This record gives sequence, C-alpha cells and structure tokens, in this order.
Amino acid sequence: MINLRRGKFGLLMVLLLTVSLIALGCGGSEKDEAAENGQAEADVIKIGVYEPLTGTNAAGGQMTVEGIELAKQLYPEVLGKKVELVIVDNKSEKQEAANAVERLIGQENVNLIIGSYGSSLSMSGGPIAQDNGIPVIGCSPTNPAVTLDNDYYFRVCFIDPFQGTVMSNYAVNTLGAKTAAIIQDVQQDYSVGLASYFEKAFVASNGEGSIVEKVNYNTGDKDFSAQLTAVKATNPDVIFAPGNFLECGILVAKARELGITVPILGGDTWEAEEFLNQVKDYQDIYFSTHFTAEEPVTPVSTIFLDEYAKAYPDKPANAFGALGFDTYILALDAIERAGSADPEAIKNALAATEGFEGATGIITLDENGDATKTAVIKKVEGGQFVYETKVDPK
Amino acid sequence: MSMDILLQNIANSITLGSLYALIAIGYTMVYGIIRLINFAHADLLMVAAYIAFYGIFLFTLPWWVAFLIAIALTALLGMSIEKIAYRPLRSSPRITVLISAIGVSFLLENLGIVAIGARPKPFPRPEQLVWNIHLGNISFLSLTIIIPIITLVLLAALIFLVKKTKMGMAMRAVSKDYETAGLMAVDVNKVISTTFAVGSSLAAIGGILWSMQYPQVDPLMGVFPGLKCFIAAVLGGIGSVPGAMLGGFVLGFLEIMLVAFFPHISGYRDAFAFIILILILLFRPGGILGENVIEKV
Amino acid sequence: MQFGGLTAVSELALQVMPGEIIGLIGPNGAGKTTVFNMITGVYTPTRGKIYYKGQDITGMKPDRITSLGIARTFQNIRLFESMSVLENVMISKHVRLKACLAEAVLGLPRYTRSRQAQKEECIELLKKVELEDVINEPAVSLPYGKQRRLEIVRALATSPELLLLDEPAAGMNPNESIELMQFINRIRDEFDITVLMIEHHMEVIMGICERIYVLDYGMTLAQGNPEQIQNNEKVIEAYLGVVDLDA
Amino acid sequence: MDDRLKTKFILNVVLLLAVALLIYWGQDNLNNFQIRILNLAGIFAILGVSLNLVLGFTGMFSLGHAGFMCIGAYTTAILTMSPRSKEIIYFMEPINPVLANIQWPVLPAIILGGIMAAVFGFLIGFPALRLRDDYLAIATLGFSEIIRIVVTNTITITNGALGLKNIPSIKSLWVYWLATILTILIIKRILNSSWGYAFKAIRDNEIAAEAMGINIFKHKLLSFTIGAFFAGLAGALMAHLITSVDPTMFRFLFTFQILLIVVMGGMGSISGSVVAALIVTIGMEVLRIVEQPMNLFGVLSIPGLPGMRMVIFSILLLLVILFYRQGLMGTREFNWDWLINKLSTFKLRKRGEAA
Repeated sequence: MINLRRGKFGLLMVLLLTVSLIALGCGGSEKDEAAENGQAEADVIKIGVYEPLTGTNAAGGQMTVEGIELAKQLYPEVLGKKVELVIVDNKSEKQEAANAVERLIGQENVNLIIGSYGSSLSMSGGPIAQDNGIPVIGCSPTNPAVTLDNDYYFRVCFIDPFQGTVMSNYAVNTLGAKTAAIIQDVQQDYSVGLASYFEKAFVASNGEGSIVEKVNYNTGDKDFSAQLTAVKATNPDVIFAPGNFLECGILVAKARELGITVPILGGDTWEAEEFLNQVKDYQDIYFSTHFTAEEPVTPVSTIFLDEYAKAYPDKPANAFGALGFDTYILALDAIERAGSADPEAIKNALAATEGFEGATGIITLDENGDATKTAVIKKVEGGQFVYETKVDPK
Repeated sequence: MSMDILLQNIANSITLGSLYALIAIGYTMVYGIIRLINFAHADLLMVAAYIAFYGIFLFTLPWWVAFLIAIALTALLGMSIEKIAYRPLRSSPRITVLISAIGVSFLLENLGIVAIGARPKPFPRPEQLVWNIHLGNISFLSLTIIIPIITLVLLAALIFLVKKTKMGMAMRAVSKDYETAGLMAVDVNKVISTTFAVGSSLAAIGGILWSMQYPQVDPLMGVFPGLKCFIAAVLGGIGSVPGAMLGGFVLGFLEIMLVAFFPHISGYRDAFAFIILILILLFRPGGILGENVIEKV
Repeated sequence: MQFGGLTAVSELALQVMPGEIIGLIGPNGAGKTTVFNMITGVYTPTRGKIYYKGQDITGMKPDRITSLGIARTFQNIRLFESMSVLENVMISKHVRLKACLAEAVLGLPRYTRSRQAQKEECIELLKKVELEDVINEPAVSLPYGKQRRLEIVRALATSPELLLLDEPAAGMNPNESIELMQFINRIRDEFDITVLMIEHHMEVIMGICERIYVLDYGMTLAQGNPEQIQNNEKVIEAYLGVVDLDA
Repeated sequence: MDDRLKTKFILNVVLLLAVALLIYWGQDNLNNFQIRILNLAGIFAILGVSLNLVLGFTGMFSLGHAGFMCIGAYTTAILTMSPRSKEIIYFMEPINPVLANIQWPVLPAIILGGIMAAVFGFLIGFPALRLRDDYLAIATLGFSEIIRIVVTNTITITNGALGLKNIPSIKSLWVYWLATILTILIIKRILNSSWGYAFKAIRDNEIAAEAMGINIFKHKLLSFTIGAFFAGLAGALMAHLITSVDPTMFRFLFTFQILLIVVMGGMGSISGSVVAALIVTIGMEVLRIVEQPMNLFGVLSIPGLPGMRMVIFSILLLLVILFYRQGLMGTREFNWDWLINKLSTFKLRKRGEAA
C-alpha cells in the first residue's frame, strides 16, 4: 500500500523532471529551426546584453540598459541587417551572470555581448565568452582585472586606477588638500579599488601620513554617523568616499548634517538621480565621471542628449545611459569595420579601435582592451550636477 | 577622544539605538506570543515606508495623513500574513512556521522589486519634524530627540496595554500556553491577530522613522535593520518588551562605540553584531532581562 | 529539585535493591516523573545525590547514565515516529556498535557483521515479547498497548540492570493491565533486572510491587510493602481516597 | 527476500549505467549552456542533499550553508590559481607569501575545500549546536555572515572584495555529476547505517534518543560536520564552474534558495532534494520567459518584469509549506520495491492466466 504511493510520487517526480528538461531543451529546438531557416538567421545580427536588472546592482543595470535600447532605436541596422537585442537579467549574482552569458552564446547564438554593470559580474561572464570566442564590451565595469588576461573583453569606460588617481590629483592640485580621509565600502571591489589608487597617488604627492584616517563600512549600511564622527575628529582637508550612490547619498548628507564642511570626493557611480536627491541641498561634492551634458565632447554627445531627452523627458541624462549608448554604437562600428558578423572578426576590429567618437568622449582601446579617454569632474551645486573640469589621460 | 567627539558619538548611539529599540519591540511581541521569528517583520518596514512615500508623492496627502494610512495598512498586512501564512501552521513543528516566515519575507521583497522596481527612492522629510540641531560642536537631527521620545511613549503605552487591559491579560495568557488559554475562553485567534496588528504598527512606525533618518527607500531596505533588531530583541531578552528596548539601545551603543574607538576594524561591524548575538545565545539565552526556561519532558 | 521558585521534589530517600519491583505512587504533581528525570539525567538536582551501584551519577548526561545500565520509558509514549518497530529497538543498540562511520559507508565486514548480529539480537528480543509479527510495521501504527510494550522492549534493548517505567498501564483497561503485570513480572525474571515504576493503577502496583514509596508534594509520605501502604492512615487520607473516586 | 535484493542490486547497476549513458550522451549532444545549467543543478543537488541531511534527517535548522560554501570555494580558488594569476589579481595588497607560489591540482584542492569547510563546521557546531530550532537558525546564519565578513576583510589571503578570478575551469558534466552521485551515494549509505537511524531518532524525539544511550551532541556535531563538508565541496565545484569568486556570492539569501530546494523536495527525502534541485535550477532559466517583454496576439504587449522569477519561486515555497507540506516526496525515497511488486503481480497474473 505504501509502496504504491511511493510509486506515484516517483512517477510524479519523473514527470516533472521530464517537463522541465523538455522546457530547457525548448530554446535549443527553436534555435535549430532558426538554423534550418537559414535566411532568417542571416538577416539578423544578435547582440546579447547581460545586466543586473534585479538585486543590489539593479539601478546601475537599468540605467545602462536604457542607454543601450535608446541607441538600438536610433541605429537598428548594420551591414544591411537588422540588429536584435537579447537582454537577460543577471540578478546581481555571479552564477546567474555566468548562466546568462552561456545562455546568450549557447542558446541565443549572439555575435557579440554587452555587459555588465558590476565588475565581479563581468568577471564571471568573461571567461565563458573567451572560451567561446565571443567578444564582450563592458559599459561600466571599472576593475582592472575584468580585461586582464582576456583578449575578448573590452570596455568603453576608464578603470579604477585612472579614476582614483584623477581624483587625488584634483584634490591636491585644485582643492589644495594636504590631508585626506578615506571612507570605503569593504564589500565593493569598486570602492576598495578606487580608494587604494587614490591613497597611492595622494601619498605620492603629500607624503606618508597625509591620509589621516581610513574607515570602512559594508554594502547595505545606512548608519554612517560613527564613521563620520571618527573622520571629523581627524579634521582632514578632503574626504574621499568612493562607493555606491545608494550608501553614499546617505553618507554625504549625513556628513553635512554632522557639520563636516570639507569637500567630499567620489567616483562615477555617484552620477545618479538617487544620489542627487540625497545631497541636493549641499555643495563641495565632487566626483569623476565619463560624461557631461553641459560640455558635449563630441557631436555624438549631442545626439545622445537630444534623444535621451525625447525618450525620457522627466529624467536627466546620466553617465551609465551614455556608456550603454556608446557600447552599442561601438559594437555596430566594429561590426561595420569587420565587414561581417563573425565574432572573431568583430573582436579584431574592436581591438583596433582608435579615436572612436562616442557620447562620452573619444575612445581608444589599449592593449588590455581598456578605454583611454578623458575623465570629467562634476560637482553638486544648486541642487544639480554641474560640470567642473576635464582631465585627460596621461 | 575629545569630549565633543564622545558626546557626538553618544548622540549617534541614541539615534541608532532608539530606532533599533522601536523595531525590536515589534519582533519581541510577536515572538513572545507565538514563538516565531517573524522574518517578514523586516519587510513590513519597507512596505510602510513605500506606502508613506506614495501617499505623499502620488496622492499628495499631508505627511501625517500618509503616515497614519501607512501604519493602518501595514497593521492590516501584518494581520493578513498571520492569518494566511502562520495560522494554518500553528500546530506544526516550529521549523515549518519559520520556513513559512522566510517565504513571506522572500515574497514581499521580490514583489517589491517587480512592482516598484529595485531603484531606491528619496523619502521626504517633513520640515515640521526634521531640522538640524547644533550644540557647540555637536550636530544632530531633531529626530535624535523625537525618535527616543516616540519610542518611550510607545513603550509606556504597550506596558499599559499588556499589564492593565483585558486584552493584555489575554496576551500574557496566550504567550504562556495558548492551548490552556483557549480552554479558559480566551479567543486565541483574536489575541494573536491583535498582537500582529500592534507589532506591525510598530514596524510601520519604525519603518517611517527609519526612512526619515536615512531618507531612502528600496525593496531590500528592511533586511539589515530586520536582522539587527532581531539581535537587539534577543540581546534584551526575547519576549520581554522592556528587554527589547534595552537591547536596542545597547546594540546601537556598542556598534557606534566599536567604530568610534576602533575605526580600522569598522568593516567588521556587522560581524560584531552577530558575535554579540551568538555570545548571548550561548551564555544567557534568556537575554539581559529574560528568564531562562527549562524544557518540560 | 527546584524550577524557578517552585520546589518539585524536596525530600526523598529512595533505595532500590537488585531484583526488586518497586512502585512509586502519589497524586498528580507529586513529583514522580521529576524523580525519574533526575535519575536519568534529564534534570540535574539542585541539591542531593544519586548513587547507582555505589557510583555518584548526579548530573551525568542521560546517554551516559543509560550506558551505565539504567533505562526508562516515558509517561507520554516517545517512539521514533518515522521508524519501524525493529528500527526503534535497534536504536538502543547503536552505541554498542563495534565499528566507525567510515566502515559503515564503505560497507566493511566489521560493520556489517556487528550490525547483523544486533539485528538478530533485536529480532530475538521482539520474539520474546510477542511482537515479531509486526516487526516491519511503522511503530506508530501499532495499537496503544503494543506501543507501550514496544517502549519497554526498546528500553530493554539497551541491556539495563535497572528499568524505570513511567505509568506503563496508563490508558489501559483492567484486562490489559493484568496482562501488563504479568509481562513486567516475566521480563524481571527473564532479564534479571530491577524495576522501578510509577503507576496510578492501584491493582497493578499492589499486584506486583514488593515495596512502594508514596510521594506527596515532593516528600516521602510513606514506604513499605503493599499491605503496609494500604493500611497506612496518612496515605489513605492523602491519596487513596482520591484514587477511589477515580476508579 | 534474497531474490529481491539481487534484483534491486541489478536494477541499481542498471540505473547507474543509464545515468552514465545519459551523461555520456549529454556531454556530446548538449550545448555549453545546457551543460552549464545541468552542472549547476548538480551543485545545487549536492547542496540540497547535504542541507537535507542536517535539516530533514537530523532536525537541526541550520542556515549556514552559504558560509561553508564560501570556505570551500576560497580554499580551492587560492590553491589552484597559477602564481602568475595571483600576482596579477592581488594588485591592491600582495598575497601572503606562503600562498603565493602554491599551485595544486584541482582534485585534491576541491577535496581540501570540503575538509576545510568541515573543520569550520566542527568548530562552529561546537558552540552552536547547544541551541535548537529558531535560535540555531539565527546563530548559524550569523556564523555564515561572520565567515563572509572575515573573508571580505582579510585582503592578503582572499583579496577581499575584489574577489579572485582565473580559477581553473571545469566544464565536463562528468566531474560535477560524478561528485553529485558520489555525494548522494555516501549520504544514502550514512542514512541507511546505524548512524543514519541515530540521526533520525534525534529528529523524531531527542529525549527518547538520549534515553536510548545516544550522545545527542556528538551525533548532531557529526551530522553538521558532514553537511558542512559537502557544502564546502559544492562551493569548491561552484568556484571551478564560474571560475571567479567574491564574498558577495555567499550572502545568506543564497542559503534560502537551498532551503527552497529542500522544502520543495521534501524534508527527509534525498531523491526529493535531487529532483527539486533540477527543477529549481532549470526552472530558473526556463522562467526567464516571464521576465522578457511579451507580445500577446500582437496587440497587447507586456513589458518585461525583472524579478518575476523570484516572485514565482517565493509563492511556490509558500504554497508548498502551506498546502503540501511534505513536498514532492515527503520523507519517502524513490525505490524499486514498488516496481518489483508491480512486476511480480503482473507475472503472477500471467501465470494464473496460463493455468
């Protein structure tokens, strides 16, 4: 009697398994049909996008995707073929990011991949693309390790060392800082990376002991009063606090509430509406970014700005949207230069990119596949992001 | 450490501690009555904050109306959660109910992401409630004074409710042994519902105050405050309302002072909170104010 | 023994001789089960000592006390619900297994042999108590009386010298009670053990116990053989009257 | 009886052969994506089965699996990365010189990953297992977070938040599924041994188990340590599947996903956990459809809803726990008795007809 029930459950189990296996295979069989239907295949060039649309990095991923989709609307074709975007969510999780890239390659047969916000997510997708010989262009992963040792990974943004150094030079040369304090998010590679290069450059300029305090917090923290009080006690000339806009918005506002009036510096993630909302009543807040709406660096910047204003009338244009936009048009440019949708040819074309005009500036890819380009420094003033200055790569 | 800095840190501790205390009280009430770590409690903070946020921005309600609606709706949600997800499991093993609570929490967070998106939103600070105060070199928000006052008033009200009213007596009866209480003509379901309503309202008030202090709302905003406040509740003695209050203040104070005195290990702050939890569980599972109970064979 | 401010058992000098069957009686809440829990190490007495064969066992862990030769049953039956009758009994043999986990996983002969021997021992034991026909049934599917008996067998499987029975006849009708009495007598002789039992059914207690202790409010009210107890005025006053009403 | 045992043995061998054939077929005929998903499913099966040993069979509510995975993953990553990679990756603070030049083969590194996790499981279990139920849950969750925070902060060993990459990649279905099958077999053997029954006795009734002479603490610690070992093993395999690790992978929310698998499959059923692992992992990919923009009949278009998959899974978890508490399999296991019984009644009937 019991055995019979066991059997039923076994049966149910096998049934469920079969259904899910068939479902998994489904994508494959569709693809086979597409392959048989050769003409349909040839008419389309597929570009895969893997970005975090949920989870901790969702905001950055969503901004990036907005930019990519905008560019796609504007330039829907290349080499006389239609471009098809396949956007998959990587949930801000590494194993999901790896699955996503494998899916894009194995299941969707994309020719090229764009992504991802969050360096660690890019790092788990990278090796898969490399093994399959599919090129990837990153929009905003700034960790140097993303492209290291990977010929197939490129990016349109600058990297942490550059950004950290730029902010240190700005603090020393323009703001005249002699001492600095660092507040970093120990859980974000981005934050510790920038902090580390800032520290190196700052110590090189002002000598040992010029970093008067270095305190840590964790992603998701909301209370920074203790850290800021510790920093306040050391009375630095500037504070460098690279980190996610989520935490930093609250952190910077809290610093001002605590009566800390010295300039506070950060990195490119600060360029987000959410950050501005928190700090719009304050000033002397500076950060490096990829892009400015006020000083269009190239004609493409103007195009991007106009189109963005049309598509999202109630939102100011942001750097991540611009980077997404650039990634897409660079991809199309490379395909055109390659003259084919063959991944290997696209990769070679990408590696040879020089002086490409994007919305965020003139992009040249170096031997690692990293962009050397101008950084922009912005500040918060009168409740807005205001262009401050440009810094050229050296 | 100079006097100013020390005083500043004390002000910081009071702010953080009173928020922890407020949320911990809700945890402790629910735990006291049905012995359940209500994981969803943390997400009720988030729900309340969002309701208040939309009330003000979408429906342009006056802030106090929006807050009251948020508290009422959150209380309703808390009661419904109990009815749907916990009541049917009342006679099941505790593990089962706990998993159900985790499921509810999971669902609320993910629903939040789908329905309102993962991007954080700025929470409004009514000018009548929030302004800067500078005393010499010490600065803090008016909330640093307002939150502890609200916490104390609510604590007094709760103690009155538990000790002096009929409902409070029923609550105490149910928390001791709900089967027997049921035999004594106590309407157990009503008592538990009421407890959830009260606990959830506290979560809502906590969520709104939390969002004013750290003016940003996102679907996962409840997770960490939730864990910390649970630790606070255990620290004070779970099931004990004054204990939760005490635990909240102690935890807030310890956290702030850890960073203040040892800024270089500030990255270990969350680990520190968990270490406190584990030490308490091992050496004084009843918490500071709780009793240590022997299991009946 | 104190719980918070409550004193459950305060004065008790209980002595058990090898081979005896001893009854422990008293009204509800008199602290009888607490006595058992203290002997078997579930609770540590706040004051006082427990000696077993001259050894101080106060405060030892229950599993250690079991290994010294004291086994027990429970007032509310505590069988392992997910297991069959045989598996329930075999749990008691687990500690005597002469092999380690790695040997079990690899299926080495020392383990399989030792386990097989234990299995046969347990089957033998179950045969002796006439439970062999339900050996593979889920333990919880047995009728109440058999569950009680199974609990006793499970305790016997730990090879005890002293067996503590907590209300073995609870919920039984007179016929079953008589059967149980014979059963207890039989296992005492067959396994050469000492029995200490808590019981409310007076006919059981008076029928088989050689000596009886009466406990009230945590104190020894009286002790002696069944006859002495039946004629003890204090006991009649405090206790037996109540039982009459019950019966 | 003996006949039946023999039949069962043969059937088991046949099943294993069939699985081997399936793997062999899959390795050649599935695309990389499908293989990756199946490999991930294998890892989740190990996680599910090992959590089930602790939760479903020993009755300890542990939420520390993510922490043990973290230890396993980092152990194998640090041991197998090439010295050159390490030099490049540890660019913020150089790696501890003791570790800089180590490069182990993959297999012993993975096993050591499991052993390290087991050692930590043992050390954590020592204090934590004095607690039970929800207190144990919250304490193990705490320990798992502490592990993650320590890993984040010990930069010269783990490279902190930057994580590690260029971990040797393993792609073969064989490796992951061999590990999965071995795990299942070992845990099944444990559960069918005297120790397994002791674990179940503790789950069923701790006080009675203790009264039968079982040392509760020792056995709980044993079960917990074994669970930690396999969690570490799964973490190590995961590191080689993804080829990069960082501390944010191992947040406690990850443990909830494993919990979902155990509950869905049935607390107390190994086969249930395996099937649930397959269903959840594969379902996670299949359900991507619900997050893509949809076009219904060319008229109604629904924008993509990122996060919908997780909503579906949380609802599933709630439905199972509320209405179908035993999960897919309850405490039952897939077994041959049913099949053999069916076959023998069939045979009998035939014989009857013939006569």
